[in-house]
This record gives sequence, C-alpha cells and structure tokens, in this order.
Amino acid sequence: MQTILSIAIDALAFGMVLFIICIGLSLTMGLMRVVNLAHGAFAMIAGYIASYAARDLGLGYAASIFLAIIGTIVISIPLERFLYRRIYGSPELTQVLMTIGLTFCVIGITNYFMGPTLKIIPLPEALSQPLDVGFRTIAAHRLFVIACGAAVAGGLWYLIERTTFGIKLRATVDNAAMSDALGVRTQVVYAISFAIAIGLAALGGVVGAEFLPIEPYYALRYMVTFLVVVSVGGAGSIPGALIACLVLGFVDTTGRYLMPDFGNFFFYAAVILIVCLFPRGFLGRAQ
Amino acid sequence: MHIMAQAGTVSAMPDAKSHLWRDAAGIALISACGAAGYWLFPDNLALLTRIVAVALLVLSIDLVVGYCGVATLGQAALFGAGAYAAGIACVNGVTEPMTLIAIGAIAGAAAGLLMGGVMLRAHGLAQLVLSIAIVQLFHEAANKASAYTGGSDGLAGLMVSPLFGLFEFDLWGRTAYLMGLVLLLLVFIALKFVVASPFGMLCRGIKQDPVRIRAMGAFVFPVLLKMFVISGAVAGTGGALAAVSTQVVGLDSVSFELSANALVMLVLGGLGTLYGALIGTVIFMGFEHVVSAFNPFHWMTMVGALLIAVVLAAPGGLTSLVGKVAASRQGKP
Amino acid sequence: DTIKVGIIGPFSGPFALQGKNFQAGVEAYMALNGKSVKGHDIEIIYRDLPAANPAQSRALAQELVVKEKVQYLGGVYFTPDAMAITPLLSQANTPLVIFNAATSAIVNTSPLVVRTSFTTAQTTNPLGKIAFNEGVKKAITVVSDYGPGVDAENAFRKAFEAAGGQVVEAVRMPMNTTDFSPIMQRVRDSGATGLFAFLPSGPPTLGFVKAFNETGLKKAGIKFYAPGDLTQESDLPALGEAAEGLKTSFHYSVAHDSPENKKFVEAAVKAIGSADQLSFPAVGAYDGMHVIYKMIEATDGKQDAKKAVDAVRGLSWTSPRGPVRIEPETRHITQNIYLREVAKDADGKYINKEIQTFPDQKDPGLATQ
Amino acid sequence: MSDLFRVENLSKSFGGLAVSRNISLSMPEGERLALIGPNGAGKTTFVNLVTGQLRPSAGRVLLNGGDVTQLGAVRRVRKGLVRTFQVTRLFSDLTPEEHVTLTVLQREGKATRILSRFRGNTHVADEVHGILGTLGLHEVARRKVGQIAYGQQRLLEIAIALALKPKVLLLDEPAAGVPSADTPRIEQALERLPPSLAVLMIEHDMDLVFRFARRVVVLAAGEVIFEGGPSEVAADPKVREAYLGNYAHARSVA
Amino acid sequence: MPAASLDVRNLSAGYGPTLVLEDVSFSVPAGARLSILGRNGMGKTTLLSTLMGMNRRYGGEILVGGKDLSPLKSSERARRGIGLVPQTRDIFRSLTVEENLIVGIKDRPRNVIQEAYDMFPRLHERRNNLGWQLSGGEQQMLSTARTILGRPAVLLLDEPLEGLAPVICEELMEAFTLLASSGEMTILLVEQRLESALDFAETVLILERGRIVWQGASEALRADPGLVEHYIGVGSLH
Ligand SMILES: Nc1ncnc2c1ncn2[C@@H]1O[C@H](COP(=O)(O)OP(=O)(O)OP(=O)(O)O)[C@@H](O)[C@H]1O
Ligand SMILES: Nc1ncnc2c1ncn2[C@@H]1O[C@H](COP(=O)(O)OP(=O)(O)OP(=O)(O)O)[C@@H](O)[C@H]1O
Ligand SMILES: [Mg+2]
Ligand SMILES: [Mg+2]
Repeated sequence: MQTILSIAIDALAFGMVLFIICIGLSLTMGLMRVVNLAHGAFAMIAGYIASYAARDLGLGYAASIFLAIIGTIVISIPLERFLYRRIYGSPELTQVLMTIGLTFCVIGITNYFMGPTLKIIPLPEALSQPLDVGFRTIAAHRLFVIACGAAVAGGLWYLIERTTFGIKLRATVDNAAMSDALGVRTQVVYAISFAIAIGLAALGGVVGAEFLPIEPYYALRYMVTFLVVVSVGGAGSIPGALIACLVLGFVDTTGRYLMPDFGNFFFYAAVILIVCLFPRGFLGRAQ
Repeated sequence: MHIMAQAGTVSAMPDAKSHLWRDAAGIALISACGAAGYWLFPDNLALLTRIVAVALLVLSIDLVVGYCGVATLGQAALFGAGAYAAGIACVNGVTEPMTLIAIGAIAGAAAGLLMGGVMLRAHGLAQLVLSIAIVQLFHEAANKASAYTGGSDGLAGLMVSPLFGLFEFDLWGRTAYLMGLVLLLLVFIALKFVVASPFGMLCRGIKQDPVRIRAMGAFVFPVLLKMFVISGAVAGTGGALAAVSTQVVGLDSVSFELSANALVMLVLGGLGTLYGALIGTVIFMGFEHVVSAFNPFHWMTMVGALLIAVVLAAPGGLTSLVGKVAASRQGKP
Repeated sequence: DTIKVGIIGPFSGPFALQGKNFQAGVEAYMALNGKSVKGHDIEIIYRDLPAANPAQSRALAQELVVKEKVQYLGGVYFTPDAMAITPLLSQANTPLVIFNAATSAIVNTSPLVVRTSFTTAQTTNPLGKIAFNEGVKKAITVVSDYGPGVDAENAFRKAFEAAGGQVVEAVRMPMNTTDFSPIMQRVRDSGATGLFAFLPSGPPTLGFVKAFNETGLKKAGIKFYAPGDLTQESDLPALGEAAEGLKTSFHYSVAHDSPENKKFVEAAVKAIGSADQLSFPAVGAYDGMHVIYKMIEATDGKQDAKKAVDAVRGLSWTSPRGPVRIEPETRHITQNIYLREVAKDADGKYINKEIQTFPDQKDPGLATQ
Repeated sequence: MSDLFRVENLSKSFGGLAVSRNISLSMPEGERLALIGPNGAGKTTFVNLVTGQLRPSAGRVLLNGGDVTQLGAVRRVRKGLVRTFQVTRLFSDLTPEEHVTLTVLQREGKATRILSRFRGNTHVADEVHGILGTLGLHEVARRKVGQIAYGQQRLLEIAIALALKPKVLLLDEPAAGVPSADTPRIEQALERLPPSLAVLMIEHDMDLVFRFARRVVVLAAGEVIFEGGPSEVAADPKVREAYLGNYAHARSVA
Repeated sequence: MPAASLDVRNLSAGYGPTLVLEDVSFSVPAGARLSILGRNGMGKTTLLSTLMGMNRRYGGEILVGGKDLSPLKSSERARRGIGLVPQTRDIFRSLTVEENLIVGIKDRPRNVIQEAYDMFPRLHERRNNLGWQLSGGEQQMLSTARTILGRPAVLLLDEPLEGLAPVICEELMEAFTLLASSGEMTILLVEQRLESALDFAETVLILERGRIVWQGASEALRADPGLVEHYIGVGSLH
C-alpha cells in the first residue's frame, strides 16, 4: 500500500513536470499550428539565464525565474519577427526543417559560449528540503512544480477558451486570411501568442531543471518526449495535455518500478495503445 | 508555388511522352553524377556509399510522406530491419552480397507491413507519434535481443563474400560503392514507374483527401499499406547495403535520430518528386561532411544555418528552386 | 616529412565534452613533448562522430586512411565505433590506439589495437570487496541498460559475491531515464543495504544522485558505490553538495597528487580552456599519444603497423594517473585503481579525493574470456 | 421489390439533436427525384447516411433489394451508390483530367495497378474527354484544380460522379455556384444519363428543381413533410411557409 | 460607420504572373447598390478579394469615402470599413457559431451578436455548434452575419445566396436592400441569378476576362435581352 501511494505521488510529480514544460508546446502546435521543435531550445535558454542570474548575479529564485522568462522572450522577439513569421501556415514539414535548424544553431552557440557542462539553478532553502508526507519523503520542489503546473493550466485555459484574445487566436489559426479580412491584426495576435508560448517554455525549463538538467544538448535530448506527450494529449488541448502527462507519467513511473528493464517498452506501448484508441490524441481538436 | 504552377499552364502541358523523356534525362544525370563521384572522390567512397544507403532510406520516406501524406519519424525501423536481417543472415553463414540485399529488402517489406498496419490507424500528429513509438520499440528490441543483434555493442564481424565471386569488398570501398550505385539506380527507375502508375496517382489523391477517394469507390487502407510495403523494401535495401558495405550493424540504424535526419534531408530536397530525396541526401550529408571536417567542434551551427537558409530561400525544398528559376524565365518573355 | 594521426571522437553533440577532453589530452601531450618525433612532424586530424554510429565510424576511418593517409588512428569513445574500425586495420596497415571505448572484447578483435583507457570491469572490480568490507552483505545493482552497464553489473556481482556478499536484485534502466524516483523506491523495497550504480557520465547522473538523496535513501544509511563515470570531474560543480561523500572507484582523478599529473593538468587545462571541464578521457588521450609517439619512434616514420604495435607491447611508464604498463599479450593498459570520495578541496571546489589504491590492476574482463 | 433503391425509417441524431427522423423513401429505376427543404433540414445528412459517410442510429438502406446498411462507403460506391459533395472535395494539385482518369481507372478496377502507366490507355482517355466535354471542362482539363474558378470545380464534382457510372446518383446542390447561364450544361449532362439511372438531387434553385424533377420530397427538421409532383409541391401551404416563400407565388404568376 | 462611397481606379490584379483583372475602374456612391455579373471564371471573385486586400494588386487605387486604402493590409482595410462575405464562406471551422460571430464584431460590445441572431434565428439554435458541423446553408448565414456585424461601410457580397432556401433568400435580399437604403452600407453584390441581381441593384457591371465590358442601369440591361445573351449567356432571363 505504502509503495503504491509512493509510486502514485512520484507519478503525479513527474507528470506535472512534463506538463509544465510541454504546455507551451501544446499551445504552439495546437493553436498556432507551428511544430516548434525548438521549444526545448527556448526552455534551455531560460535555464541558462536563470542559472546565470542565480549563480553569477546572486539573485533569488523567484527573481531568476522572472528574469529568465523576460530574457527568453526578448531573445525570441527577433526570431519571431524574422524566422517564425515566415513559417506560420507553412506545411508542417517545412516548419520542422526550420525549427530543427534553429535548434542546431542554439545548441552550437550555447556550446560555444556556455561550454558543454551541466548548469544548475540553486533552489531556495524552502524548496530544497525533502518534505515528510507521512509515509515517505518527497522533495518540496516537486510540490512546487505541481502547484505551478496547476496554476498554468488554469490560467491558460481561461485565456484561450474564454477571452476575446483566445477566440481571435483560434480564428487566426483556423483561417488567417479570413481573420485578417474581418479586421483581426493577425501578426500581432501571433506575436503575442508566440511570446506567451515562449514564456511558458522558459518557466518550464527553469522549474523543471531539477529533473531535466540544463546543458546544451537539452534542446534535442527531450524533443521526442515533448512531441509525444503533446500529441498524445491532442495538440492545443490543455486538459488533454494534462491527462496525457498524468497517464504517461503514471505508466512510465510504474513501468520503471515494476520492470525497469522494460521501462521504455511500457511508455511507448502505452503511446501506441492510446493513439489507437484515440486517433486524435486524448482531446484533440477535430479538424 | 503559384508561380511554379502557373508555368505549367502557360506552356503546353507536358504529355506522357515528354514525361518519359524527362525521366530518362534525369536518370542519365543521376548515373553521370554517380560516376563522377567515383572518379572525382576516389578516396571518399565509404562516405559516398553511405550517402547511397541513406538515399535509399530517404527515397522510401518520400514514398510515404511525399506521395501518401503519411508523416513518419520512424522510417529507420524499416532501414534497421533490413540492416539487421542482412547482418544476422551474414553472421549465420549467408555471405553472398546480392542474397543479403534481397534478405534486407524482404525484411524491410515485412517491417513495413507491420508498421503500416499500426500507423495507418491514426491521423496527423498522432500518426507521427505512432511512428516514433514504433521506431523506439524496434530500437529497444534490438538492444534487448543482444544475443542476435549484439545489443549496444553492435553486430560486428560480417564477412561478406566477393560480389559475384569476383569483386572483394575492400578498404577503398569501390565494389561497395558501385554496387550501391547500381542498386540505387534500379530502385529509382522502379519507383519512377510506381509513382507514374495509376497506383501512384491514387496515393497522391489519398494524400489530399481520403474522403474523396473513398467516395470514388477506392479503399484507402490497402493502398497505403501497399505503399508502406514498397517503401519498407526500399528502406530495407538501404539498410542491407549499409550492413554489407560497412560490415557492422549498430543500434543507430534503428534510431529515431536517423529517421529524423532522413526526414530532414527529404524536406530539404523537396517532397514528392523522388529527385528531391536524392538532392536532399547529397546536399545534407555532403555539407555535413565538409563542415564537420572543417570544424569538428562547431559544425552543427552551420548545418542549422543551412536548414534555416533553405526554408527562407526555398520553402518547398531545393527542387522547388528549379521550378522557380524555370518559371521566372518564362514569366519574362 | 609529416606523419598524420587521425583522431575520431565525439566533438559535437551530447558527448562533445568527452571529445573536447580527447583534444585537450592530445594537445597537452604535444605541448609538453614537442610536435615532432625524430624529426618527423606530427599532424593531428580530428574527425567528429557525435554518437555511437558504426557505419559512420567506419566511413570516417576509411577516409582518414585512404584519403588523408594517416599512419595512426586514435580516439574512439564508443565501443560499437571501435568494433567497426578494427576489421579495417590490417588491410590499412594502421594501428588503432583507443583513448576510451571500454568494453573488454575490443582488443581481441584485431592484433593492431592498443588501449590506454580502462575497461568497466577493471574500474568496477575493487568495489565488490570494498562494499563487503564496509559491512554491506546485501546489495542491489542499478545500471544503464547498455553494454558498459551490463559489464559493470557483472563485474560488481562477481567481485561482491566472491567477497561473500549477495546481490539481491539487479536493475537495468533504459538509457533515457530522467526520473529516478521509482528506481529508488525499488532500491528501498529490495532490502539491500548497499547500492551499486553505473550510469554513463552526463546529465542523468545529476538526477540519479539527487533522487538518491531526496527519496531519503541517503538518510536511511544505504551505502552508495559506483565507478568514477558517475562523478566525472566536469559534472562535479553541478552535483556538488548532493554528491559529497560519494565513493567511487576509477583509474584517474584530476586531483591525483603527483608531479606528472600537475604538469599534465596545467597543460590540459590550458588546452581545454576551463578547469571545470577536464576529466578522465583527457588522460586516456594523453597516454594514447605517448604510445603513438613511441610507435613512431620505433618505426622511424615508416608505415608498419605490426612493428609499431610490437614496439609498445610491455611498454611501461609513469602516467599522470600513476604507473602504467601495456600488457604484451592483451595490449590493454594495466594501472592502479583508486577508491575516491567526493570532497571539497582547499579552495572549496569539489574533487574526487583518492583514499585508497589498488595497484597494478589488469582487466578482469579479459582474463575471463 | 422492384425498387432500385429504398430507405426505411432512417434516423440519426448528433448528441441530443435528431437530424434525421424516420425517413423512408424509395426510388425505382429511372427516377428523377428532388429533395428540398430549409437549411439545416438534414438533406446533406441524409446523403451522408445513405452513402455511408455517417452511420445511421436506426433504419436500413437497400439497393437492388440488398441491405447495404452495414457496408462501408467504398463498397456502396462500388455497388453503384454515388454522390457529389455540397462543398467541393477535390485534389487541388491535380488537374480535372487526372481526377476523371483516376475515377475511370478505379471503376474499371485498374487504379491500384503498379505496373501500368497512368495515361497509357487511349480508351480511358477517350471516355475522360467525353465526360469533360459534356460538362464544358475541356478548356481547363489540364490546369490544376486549385486554379480554376469555383463554378468549374462544381462541374468537376459532377464529372467525377458520372465517371463512376452509377446506378443511383445523389447530387448535393450541383448547381450552387454555377451561373444560371451554365446550369443548362448540368441539365444536359443529366439528360444524357442512362434512363435506367435513379437520380436524387438536392437543390435550392427551384427553377432547376422544377425542370428536372418528376417527384419532389420535402424535408423539414429531419422529417419528410411532403411528397408529390412538382406542381403539388408549389401549391402546398406548409411547404410554402417552411421553404418556398413567395417563390411559388411568383412562379404561378409568371 | 455610415455608408461610404467606393472609387476604384485602374485596378489590376492577379495570381502570380497571370493577370486576372485589367485596368478596372468604377465608382459607387455611398449607400448605393451595385451588382457584378459575368460568366464563370471571369474575375468576379478576384475583384472582390482584391478590394479586400487578400490578393496581389499590381496597380490602381481603391478609395473608400475618398481615402485611398490600397496600400493597406486587409485587416486595416477591414477596420476602415470594407467587409467581405467570401464565396467559399470561410467560416472558422473549429470555432463555435458564437465565437465566429465574436471575431466579426471587431471592437463593438459582445451583446451586438443578438443582431445576427435576429437576422438568422437558425444561428441562435446552433450557437454552440462548431463551424464544421453546420449545414451548407447555415455556414452561408454565419458568414454573412459575421461580416455584417462588423458594420462595414462598404459590403462586398460574393454569391451570398448560394445554398440558401428560397424563403431565406428573399428575406436576405430585403435586408440587404434595407441596409443600403437606410444609408448604413454601400453594397457590391456578385450573384449568379440574373433576376435577383437585377432586382437588387440600381447599377450593374459586367466583367469579361477581367475587364469591364458593360456598365449601366439594371433597367437598361433588363430591357435588352440581346445584351444579356451576348455577355452572360442564353436562357438567363425567363
Ligand atoms: N456532426 C454534426 N454534429 C452536430 N450537428 C450536426 C453535425 N452535422 C450536421 N449537424 C446539424 O444537422 C443539421 C442538418 O444538417 P445538414 O447538413 O444535413 O442540412 P441540409 O439540409 O443539408 O442543409 P443545407 O441546405 O443548408 O445544406 C444542421 O442543423 C447541422 O448543424
Ligand atoms: N489561386 C489562383 N491561382 C491562379 N489562377 C486563379 C486562382 N484563382 C482563380 N484563378 C483564375 O482567375 C480567373 C478568375 O477567377 P474568379 O474566381 O475570380 O472567377 P469568378 O468570376 O469569381 O468565377 P465563378 O463565377 O466561378 O466564381 C479564373 O480564370 C481562374 O482560373
Ligand atoms: Mg446540405
Ligand atoms: Mg467567384
């Protein structure tokens, strides 16, 4: 019993970490219809900024997160303006080509300037303690991540489903030319959404750094995982992404506990099973 | 795109005969390039052979992505199936190279049947993810079955007997390259026939609107599955060629990375023409080779820059540039 | 004249740091010993092989031999890559000096292979006894599921059971594992009092060590042993406090206290650019260059692979890691293995502090074959 | 059972919304039937149910006395149950010629052949040009469909359906978007159809409906509210109110 | 925004290198109604979408209320008073009916959506359905309602009656006429059914191969069957 509970809580934490990193990608892929394989690259950039802020500038954790998000968005602005704007509405594979290229560049540049070693973002005292939850201890940081994930999910859902901005964004993605003809400034809508997605990537990269440590190859190393999770959830669906993260987190965690040798088997077998049952992902938007 | 399309309507639409001529010219050009590679870079034949093997893989991706619209990031599963089948057969005493290639092709086709059977249940992104899951499972299986595959150490010690009993697979790789080149040409010609057949046209239709195809009274699933099998055979041939020419098979040949790279090469060259697959492979691998020799430490940035530049200059892939140039000539009378 | 040496290693990609260390070792050696041997200038040609990829490895080796006309091949980080090259060697008349690839069997695949690194069995072997002597009767092994991981598992089990302990469970985890909590739960449930782990150096080690601490295993007093890959010096700044006190066994610590090592570290840090990045592959490369220099000396610049290899059979010298010898039969390096502990040095920097020496260790992996 | 085509008690609902309720209808050989009704009455849904794009919640579809309700869309087409789409579904990269050629090849069971050439067959080409000519599409036969005017795309929809040599043809607003000057083209094409063919046409262009149909079925809110000859329909007050408005009036005056 | 005049001067446009519209000039006073006729593929749709800014323009000017809008992107033109109901409807398939309408209202308050529901009660019934689930006619209603909600000064209608039931057609034409005559909008209508087009508009313009070949009062056209036959085809007028 204790073991089951313990695994469940690990699964929840792992799922939420996945969620917080992936949700920005779900937004870009599902709503902006940009297969942004460079998502991880932005998360990584944020990680480097946060690490720099915390270790070299001596800022606190919260301030580092804030600086990382702002910094990453600032870096992304020219990229949006000159690169991404060209591929909105292009075929997915063209987007794949460009964003992989971008990822390569980011990796190369980071490697050159920051060196290939791991970077850590020191946690504040409160978050770095293991916390006793009765039957076992769990890192306080994990609870923090769970909370962040929940907050992000709620806020984003409201923004997309309930605000006029969300409606305009979805309309733009559905048919940009027509939105334009109805007076929606589509470029502005895209730019703002892109900034939000990047901000989320940055947040995920920084608070998830305990699990997925920051190093130059980060951008490619976790690309597949992100892509899989987002698609299984149904790109663009926040509840879908949440369900996918929790389910896959659970399968992965239990699989690794029960039969560690076959850990990947369970994960990908689950993916195949889910996709066969839900051919558009859990809550994919119908096309 | 408009420009290119318009060019077709301005000039008289090429009919069946001129299509044939164009393909004949294309194939002659490819043979010439292949032969030129042999004479110009006699010291790089190992690389060129590898390019040929990967070109087969990229061609096979073009069949499903470019002609059927089924996105896949798992094609290396088929390549790897061919490579391992040939490798295992070779270790177990089948050493005749053409037999090994045939074994690879059959194994690839079988893997294609399996993969198609699973992947064609889903659509869009979900489909892409299925392909990733499949290649990861293949990878894992190859790692686990180390008694047969050598696991992560790779399957080494392939002793391939001389081609037709005459030509050794030597250090310089001449035999391997020429054999690969001939294989590639044969496959390319065969595929040109496939895509120009009614079956090929049906696939293009399915790519655009499967509902419409069904309303025309044609089944979608068996057609796509057939294409997967063909594509598997082509990928398997590539895998077997890689195994025969390098005499080792590693886990990288069933990896996601290889699949992804191959897809990138295809998109770089341009989808749905077969030529794009060849151009993309040669440019990508050639460029990578040159810059990584030039600067082994930071070449990745340059490859990235190349990809971005291609998207900005020729979003439809390098082959679309050819069309553009032709169109702009005609556009200015 | 110029003698060319071709070096294949991961200079980009996720293992770029290891490749950088190759380069640092090579440059350090050349800086300290000159760029020519007996009047023959030596030119190094680097080729990048970012991840295990035998086909590409073979193509690169072939190109180095055929096109660049190198007389010596060196480097090679991954076993499959080495395996792909060895069949070429006799036809190419070129020796291969392995700077890293650590599976025992490689040296058997061609008489022209010499290895100056280590094998996983070699570095792991002493841990079995150490663990038992520290009172661990029941141990669990946790390794990454690939060749070296399995080697490490076997080597530990053998040594530990020979000492009288019992391995109660052997866990192999997929390479791309990022969340280790379930594994730690498994360790806890196994009832073992000692944990033996093997992970390739890189980002996952951080998560592994953190998970060990956070799930309370450290507090529970479970003892943790691993070969030194886990606490590679370049990871230490990040691992930091979490790894303090961790005991690992390895053939080389950057903190090794000897005049040879001081000289080496100074030169290598200069080459690599930052003291944080220097770790064990550099010493493999450094000694590899030593072997290659000796080969060139013996053949006087002529291409004769057999003569070159024969010249270094039985060669012994004092390496930055301590006294070493190339076994005449196996052509693998015999060396001291050290038990080390992660600790702070005088400047507050984390180091692998050597606390015990097991002299003259051959490769037990080969002895069994 | 002399009816070529018969629908019994067909029903369908989406969630709580009943879109088709107990629709029964039959067509003998040679029937020319118009299906009209207000927007959202369920006409297209009816066609979707009949041709297998949608599964009915209840009811049966019979062709030549055989139950086809359980068959998929493809099998129904092969049995001769063919439709056109209200919103055109065409391949924007292919030319009209290629569309029709593909259709003819598929009808003859040659579309999955790998070892023959797409354009190799002259007798197919002749048939294709015949069909394209009938609908006045020969001029644009070799342009990509994405570049021809919408009205022409509508005609191509019909061309594809004709190329399948159907037994029962269901036309979903074939004339929408086709200029009134060009509707005669469609009418001519329809007139040239084999007399044994049963045709059901959905259309809001009443002139066309009244010229074409010998029988009219009116659907409203998923139910058949009227069935009869054209002049009876125009006279029916229920139909006038729900659908025709002043049209009937205008017509009787004219 | 009250109705504004539209002046088109020497407009040329096309796709890629092909010119579809050549040197088209005409003007419509504020609050007037103009019908555009022409056979299939003669450039009617191209004309409207060029006015909206969704097409490449090679030359010429587009003046709304005397101000040249031709350099602007379509979103800015929309904000300055042009509105288009496209032939292909272009509803947002993944949005609900209500959300589709919200995109159309521009910066007006949300409750003006009621105007659309008053115009098409059917849409109110379907307000929570997604766009792709709508029937053909419902999509047409939605497309029209969405554009009208934005209160454009110049309304461009590309075959807005296609697929609508005759009752609705009549009501809709009346509504359009009212919008124009009450001075709220200037309306350009492309319509295949000659009679409806002539009934609706005061003036008519006929396009052939991208050029204006006839322009004049609709009564004049109605009175001259030969003219109709020449430009539009036989049997158009009963
Ligand atoms: N998938 C669906 N989910 C929910 N409602 C649907 C779906 N498909 C159709 N409907 C609804 O069913 C009703 C009937 O639609 P249908 O397309 O059959 O109408 P129609 O009679 O063809 O109308 P029109 O003349 O406008 O084309 C419409 O109100 C439509 O909104
Ligand atoms: N995207 C495009 N690319 C190239 N040519 C096009 C494109 N769209 C339309 N055309 C061409 O432009 C011409 C005018 O087309 P347009 O759609 O404006 O005609 P239309 O008068 O609206 O016809 P319809 O009555 O059928 O709607 C046609 O010859 C058509 O082939
Ligand atoms: Mg309908
Ligand atoms: Mg039009």
